[in-house]
Amino acid sequence: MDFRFTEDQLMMAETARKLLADTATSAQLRTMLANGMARDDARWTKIVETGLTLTMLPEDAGGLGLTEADFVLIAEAAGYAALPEPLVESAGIAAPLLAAIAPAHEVLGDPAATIAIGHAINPYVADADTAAALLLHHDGATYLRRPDEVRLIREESLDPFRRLFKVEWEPSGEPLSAAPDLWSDALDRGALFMAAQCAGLAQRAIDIAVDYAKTREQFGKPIGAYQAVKHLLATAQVQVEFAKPVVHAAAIGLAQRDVFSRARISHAKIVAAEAADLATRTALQVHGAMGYSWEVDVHFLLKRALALNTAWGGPGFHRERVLARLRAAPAGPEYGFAHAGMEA
Amino acid sequence: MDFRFTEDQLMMAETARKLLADTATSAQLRTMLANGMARDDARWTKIVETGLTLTMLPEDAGGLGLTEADFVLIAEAAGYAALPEPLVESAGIAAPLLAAIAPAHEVLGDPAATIAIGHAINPYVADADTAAALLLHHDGATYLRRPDEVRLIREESLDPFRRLFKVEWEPSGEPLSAAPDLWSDALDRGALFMAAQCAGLAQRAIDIAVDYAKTREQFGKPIGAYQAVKHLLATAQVQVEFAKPVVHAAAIGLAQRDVFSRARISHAKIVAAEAADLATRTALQVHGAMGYSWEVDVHFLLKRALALNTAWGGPGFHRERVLARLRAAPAGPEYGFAHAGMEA
Amino acid sequence: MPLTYTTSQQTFRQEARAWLAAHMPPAPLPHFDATRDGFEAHRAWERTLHAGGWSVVSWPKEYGGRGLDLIEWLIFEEEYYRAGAPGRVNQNGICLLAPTMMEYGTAEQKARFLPPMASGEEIWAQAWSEPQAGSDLAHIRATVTQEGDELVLNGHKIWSSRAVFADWAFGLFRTPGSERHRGMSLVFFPLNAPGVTVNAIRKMDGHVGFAELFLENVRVPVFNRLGEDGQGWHICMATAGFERGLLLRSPARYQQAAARLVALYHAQGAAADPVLGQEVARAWMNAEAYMLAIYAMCSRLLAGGKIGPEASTNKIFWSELDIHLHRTALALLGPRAELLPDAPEAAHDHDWLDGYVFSLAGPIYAGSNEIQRNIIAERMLGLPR
Amino acid sequence: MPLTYTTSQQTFRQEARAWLAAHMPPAPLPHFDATRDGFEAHRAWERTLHAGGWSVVSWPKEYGGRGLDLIEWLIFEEEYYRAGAPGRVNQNGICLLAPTMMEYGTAEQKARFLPPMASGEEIWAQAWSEPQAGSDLAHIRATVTQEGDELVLNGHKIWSSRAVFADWAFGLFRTPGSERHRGMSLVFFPLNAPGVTVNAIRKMDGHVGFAELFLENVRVPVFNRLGEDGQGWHICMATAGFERGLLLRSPARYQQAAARLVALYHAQGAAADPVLGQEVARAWMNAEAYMLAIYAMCSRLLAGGKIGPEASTNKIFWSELDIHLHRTALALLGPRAELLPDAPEAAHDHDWLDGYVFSLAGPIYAGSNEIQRNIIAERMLGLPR
Repeated sequence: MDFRFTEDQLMMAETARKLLADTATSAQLRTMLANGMARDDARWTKIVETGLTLTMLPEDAGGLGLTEADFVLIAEAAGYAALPEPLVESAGIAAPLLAAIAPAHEVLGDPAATIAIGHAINPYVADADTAAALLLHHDGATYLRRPDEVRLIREESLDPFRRLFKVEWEPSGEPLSAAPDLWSDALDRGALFMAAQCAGLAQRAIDIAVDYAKTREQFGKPIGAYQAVKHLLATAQVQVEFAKPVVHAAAIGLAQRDVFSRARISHAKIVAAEAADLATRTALQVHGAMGYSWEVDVHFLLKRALALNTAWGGPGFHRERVLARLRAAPAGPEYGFAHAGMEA
Repeated sequence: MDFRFTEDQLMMAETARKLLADTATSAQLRTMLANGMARDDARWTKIVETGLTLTMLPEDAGGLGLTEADFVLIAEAAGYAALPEPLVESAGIAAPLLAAIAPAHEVLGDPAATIAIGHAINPYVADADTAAALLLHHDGATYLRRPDEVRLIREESLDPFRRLFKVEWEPSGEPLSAAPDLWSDALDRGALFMAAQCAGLAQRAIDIAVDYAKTREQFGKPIGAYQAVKHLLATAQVQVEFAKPVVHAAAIGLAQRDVFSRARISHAKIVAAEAADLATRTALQVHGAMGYSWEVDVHFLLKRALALNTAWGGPGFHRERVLARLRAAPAGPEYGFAHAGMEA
Repeated sequence: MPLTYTTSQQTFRQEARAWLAAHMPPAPLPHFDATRDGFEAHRAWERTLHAGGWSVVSWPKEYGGRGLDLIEWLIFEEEYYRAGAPGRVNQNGICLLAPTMMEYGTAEQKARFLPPMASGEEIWAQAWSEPQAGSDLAHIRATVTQEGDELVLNGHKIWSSRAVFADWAFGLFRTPGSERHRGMSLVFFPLNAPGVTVNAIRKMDGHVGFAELFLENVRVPVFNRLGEDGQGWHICMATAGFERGLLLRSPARYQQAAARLVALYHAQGAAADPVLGQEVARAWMNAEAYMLAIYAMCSRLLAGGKIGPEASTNKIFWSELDIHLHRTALALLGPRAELLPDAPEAAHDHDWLDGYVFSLAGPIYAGSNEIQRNIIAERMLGLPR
Repeated sequence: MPLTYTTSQQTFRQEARAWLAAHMPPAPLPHFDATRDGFEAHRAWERTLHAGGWSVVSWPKEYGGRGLDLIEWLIFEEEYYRAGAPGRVNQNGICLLAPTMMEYGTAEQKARFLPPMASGEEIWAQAWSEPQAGSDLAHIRATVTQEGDELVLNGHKIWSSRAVFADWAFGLFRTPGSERHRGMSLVFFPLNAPGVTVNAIRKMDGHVGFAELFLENVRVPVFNRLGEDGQGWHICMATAGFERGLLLRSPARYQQAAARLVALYHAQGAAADPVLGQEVARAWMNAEAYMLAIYAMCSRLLAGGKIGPEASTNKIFWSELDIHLHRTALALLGPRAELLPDAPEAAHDHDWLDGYVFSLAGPIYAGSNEIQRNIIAERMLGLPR
């Protein structure tokens, strides 16, 4: 029992954080918006070159063969940066699904290609237009389509970097796989990595607000010296501190694929989304009118938090998974880690 | 449309407040507890002499023939004083029930006598042992019993001034009345006056805490000068400010006896109980360890708030009445006051 | 005491309802902060309202009103929101400046400024804040100096709502060298006056409703000062009380939104989440509580009372209930919550998302809720500063 | 990295479980704060624990422990709460003073004080607060002066938990004339020493768990000072970190309470209110989150890390989750919630009411949550003082 990340995991996460801090700056995000760009090719190339898209691909698919516990900090970094590109959806959620079915599939051969995923829990598919392939669900089975084989109807999100589409298609022909468990695994990864992004963006919102509160003065001193502002930010930080360990434990435990691991993933999704909501609203309040303006980045985070709250299952869905775990098995100190309680 | 109390109503309330401030002091309450007294006879005599027990009795029963809108501020004053005696339950809830059935009943002849009431919504009857009579519910009908005609089993409450009893009895013989509507009216009065007491005790808790915060010093200044303490108390005061008008409107509208007036009473009960809960917990926090001690009155209020939260229907019951009103009739600005919307 | 309307109040309601039914724009107007077209469409609506005698029902007749009391104003507002009528583009003038002008303005000022405000001919922006003076208005630096019959204005204002398209603005200025609350004056200036530069600021929703204003030797007649030289702070505080306490946020606004929320919930039938049902009930109760508190306040004012620091409790309550109400709607919408109104699958009963984003500004503008809590603690509860 | 127990950890858990099953008191002990009998029953239980080698599993063997690490301590705590074993009457000593003494005490001090602490022979009270120094410990006034080999203590301490029945107390005293954080010393004194007066203070639940202490020329050997003269503040802050951050509130405590809450909810079957189901799920999640955060913290500490200001986030989180958990239980109990445990119809699965009242003290003791938020803001987030 050692609940820490390995040196390797921390190093990879640090690499991702630095890369995104350098390449997804406020100015770069705004340039994308001004130019109507769906993807920043230079940034994406660096992400690909660093191997981030290969983390969770098995080695026989040309990947690094790592696990959710290795990717979770990368997803946190993507949330922290409010990354526009679908690194998390593609490399963290969709690619492992395809690799589980067809590790030699040609789409997996190009580490720069992205894969979009249409899970029944999400009515819209993110970044479907720029994907090399879409993995679509029908009746438990998995179908693969190229974007030009389906009809994509844009459903514009409040989050200007989130490219959502309604996908119209026919589940004709042989499915890639008929195994519904694959979709259940995808849901676990989806909820987990949404939670990780939420944890990251919550911390970013607090960090931005802290920086502002140190310099902005009212009534003759920095607003961060006022107890009201301090306590707002401290309260948000407490939520983040007690969301992150849940996200991390959920990532480590995901492979269990049982009622315990699913409840922990759902727990992570609920509390990380709440932390993101509180932290981004707190950042807005601390910034005052400035935070309400387009020019300050707070709103990017606030919008992303709002979107991720319902992506891969909203609070009601995940609460029900928690309640299902409580109905299915006893609770208590000996059940903190699944199977840790002895059968004695 | 003039949503104010009359001069007469305000004067009677002021009389009640003064009387209770003078006679239900902290020292007097503590003397009662030390001596195991159920009632302070001197105080009760003054309450009776002032006519407070006669407010809502019809004139043909020797009362003042006033309404819930006249009594509601008296109930608030009783809450403010954390009054031990059952003025509200007897004069505000039980006596009008008996008067509606038998205005000439001998029990009503003695203004000092109290009446206890056993409504189905409350598993325990308050102050049953000291009552001249108990009004008991069975199958919609009303029965009257003297305490010595039933078996009283004490169920001790956290609130040391609340004398609860389980009543064991047989509904034999003729009921006093078979009309179930009387019990529905009693529930409305019960919920309303619990709400009024909660509003009063919430304000008392804030007032006590404000007084303490003005004098207690930490880190070189009064704790009330700290923004954290200010904001705790301001937040509690906001809740009180938006509970009181609901309580008052509920009292004025009670006689409507429809889905609108019942929803407003339930609304009042929910938010006044919440205000009492928040204000008493805030008072505790502001007092720190001092508030946790027996010697400071905060705990009397906190315990009363806890007890009144479930008396005459808990939050779930009253929420359901609000939802029933929303299902039964449209909502909207023209339905703020029942029947105010035109049928045009 | 009885909470029922008089016959004349009921007749007035009926009249308002009938007029609105007959004159409502056939389709929702484009947002007044988004484009000049939207702004002018709202100005036209103000003109229509004025022609019917509905733009400022509580004002004296001589300025375009009906001389009605606050209860009748509430009734009008109820019917206005019930009808789903357009937002009031001249709210800064009608709700914030006008009550102050009624109290502190000269007869000549009222005659000059109120009628075109009532008709929408002149639409007003406010210009309180400055980059270094948001919550802390005593720190404003923009100056006013008198030269003969003229006032010369200089400075930098920000977060000036409506200023991108409006005609006039009112703001606080100080005599050079004065400090804190002293030496301030409340002055009006045309936004197209020489020396005024208006730079639009985009809000987080992409609309341009704010502006920053640069004033360089802007000359206006002394006539444009409300009250005496140096009385500005006092007058401004009076305005702030009205803004927070009563006129800015009519209860009907929230009652109408709550009614839509209830309908949204009921439309989900048996599939609706009872946990959200609790929040729906809460949102409705909040709107009702706010309505009741305002009816009580208006009754006190009609009987000669004044708005005191309890105005700050109103501001906190409506801003928080508005956020809660819209959050509940978004929760009911689930994954559709994030869709912009033009998205094919966006909710069409109401623009809940826009309402939510707007609600988030509530705890910030008109004096942040942190400042309001300070006011409640210090002025209502008497805690030390 | 993998969140699984080693074989030796599992064996240890099994051993603890078996021992507890064999040695648990047959009936709940009377409350240790209520009566001397209850206190002594708990002392006897400490003796039993010690005889089995379970009273201080993480201490070095020489002082009565097993030299186990923090993960094993957590496992022991899990089994302890799972078994529903009695509250630890010597918690002030074992959890607060002992870690500090391990770090700052001399070999002689440890040899003198730790073994009787481990065995329950000497039970400890803390004596931090004074009437004018609650959250503001730098304002304490009680004094210590050295006279030869002796320290002379004078002053007035309050909110001293366990002090009514305990044997020893530790507290902060200052050199006369010193100010703020300087000149303080942490000193131990027997509660039956000449010059010590112990006045019980009743808590709101009627129990006498607190005391105020008057010290008049209480003489103790210099040996009873931990660390150097004047080092008291520094040492005390280290203790505070441990108190808030880790040892005071074991996660198992809340996991066990949450499990009982879940059972209470499930016992209501189909009649249970789904709105409360949400709160039950929340209470369970909170307990799990706290457990995970503590496992992560213990893992870092085992790898050489230190407890920093994040200890303050722990304090806030456990105190708030405890209140929420018990409130939820009371909501489930409805009208029975207010009944005292001796009432015929009181809930018998657990004393939820007493747990609730106790939880209300959580945001106050061990440094109020307001102070903790200040610490988080200033020391974790770096906001200006």
